[in-house]
Amino acid sequence: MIQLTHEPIDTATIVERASHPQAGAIVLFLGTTRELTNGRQTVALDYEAYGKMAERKLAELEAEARRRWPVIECIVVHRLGRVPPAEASVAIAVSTPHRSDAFAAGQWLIDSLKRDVPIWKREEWADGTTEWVHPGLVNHRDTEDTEKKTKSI
Amino acid sequence: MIQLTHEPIDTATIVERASHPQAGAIVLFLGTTRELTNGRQTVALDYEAYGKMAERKLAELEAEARRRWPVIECIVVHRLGRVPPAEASVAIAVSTPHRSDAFAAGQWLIDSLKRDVPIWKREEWADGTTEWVHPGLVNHRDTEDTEKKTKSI
Amino acid sequence: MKVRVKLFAAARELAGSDTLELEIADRATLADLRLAVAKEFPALQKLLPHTLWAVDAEYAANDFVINGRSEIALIPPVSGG
Amino acid sequence: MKVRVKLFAAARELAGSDTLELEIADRATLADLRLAVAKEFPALQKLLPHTLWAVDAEYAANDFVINGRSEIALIPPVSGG
Repeated sequence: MIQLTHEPIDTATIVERASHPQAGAIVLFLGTTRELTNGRQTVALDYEAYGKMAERKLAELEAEARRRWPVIECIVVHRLGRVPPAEASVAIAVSTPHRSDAFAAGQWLIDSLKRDVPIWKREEWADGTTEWVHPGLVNHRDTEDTEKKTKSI
Repeated sequence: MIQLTHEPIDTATIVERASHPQAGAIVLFLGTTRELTNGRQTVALDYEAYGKMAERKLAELEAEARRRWPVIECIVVHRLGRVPPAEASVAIAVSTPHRSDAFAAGQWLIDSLKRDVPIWKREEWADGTTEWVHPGLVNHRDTEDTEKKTKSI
Repeated sequence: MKVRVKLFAAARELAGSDTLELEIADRATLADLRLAVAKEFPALQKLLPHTLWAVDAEYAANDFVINGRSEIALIPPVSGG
Repeated sequence: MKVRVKLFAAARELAGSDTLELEIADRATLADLRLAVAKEFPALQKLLPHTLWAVDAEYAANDFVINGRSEIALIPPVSGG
């Protein structure tokens, strides 16, 4: 089951859905908003998705995980909009007969989600500025910071 | 935080305790009672511990996990007594700044718990018999089953 | 041929719009479209080399030949999770 | 010297008790204790080679010299989780 939602993620319901009499293991992964990144304070993260494509890619990831591992239940939920510190932006739950498969599938799902699914986060910094996170791209602000650091050495 | 309990494990509270503004990832592992083992039906598992030593070993495992990984919160709860199918006998939650450490620490904790902590389970089979699980020991009943299978081929 | 390109995240903010409209040649590829976007929307020039294309909600290669019916989206480096 | 040995799981069921009481020589080791248990409690003979010892709630080696004050437990292969 895959879902994009603007509501806070209800982990208890997700664990409930992952439970199954044939399962010996459930692994739940939560990605949560971290308050500090390289010493800068985050007020919130703001998530945007290409909804139709994100849902399709998430469904493909679930299908592929089921091909690779003996997955019983698989739940992937990504929250959109503003996510304050300590709250979850993503939840992945996998149940399998034996635990090593649940860990492997859970880790593969979050790694693949972060690489392939068209969802983006924007940092909302404590100084009031915002900044889209696009890995591999050096933004103007980061360049300035680097220059300042270099000069001060 | 480590705990032995005779009550059902409250996973929502455990996830709540693992949440932290410095955490970017939480991994929750649940070991749940599986209804079928090699085709035989389990009515429940019954867990017994050498309580004082189990608590000490669990505390050692938490301390060792904190030495090996940048663990923010670590919760290990093992249920004792009768655990019906689909319910959790053990819950391990780890929060870390980044996700790979949470997966590694969670997997290490459950692997180590299963190897080192003096807790035992007894199978309560659907046919009314019970059987302590002692890995590496071949019990009389298993031997009979193997002989039957061998003869029937 | 007229095409629309859906934009997200920094691309949307840099362009000041969630959709671009461009005229391109019939049988143009996504590679051709990238050049056209860079020319007509200079604000996207720095971002463009780092983007992928999606056609009908699936990643598509640069040599994909555009038709008028498909939904085209510019995908900047993703950061979900 | 009198020693008590705590039992768990199949060991407890096989012995029909959660504690054994034995007389052993002063300065006997856990290896000596294992032999004494095997001799006095035949029901445990098949299980004993697969067990570990704990002294004061910590795993202990076979050459550990028993004193009268320690809590000794026989630990069959564990199966928690």
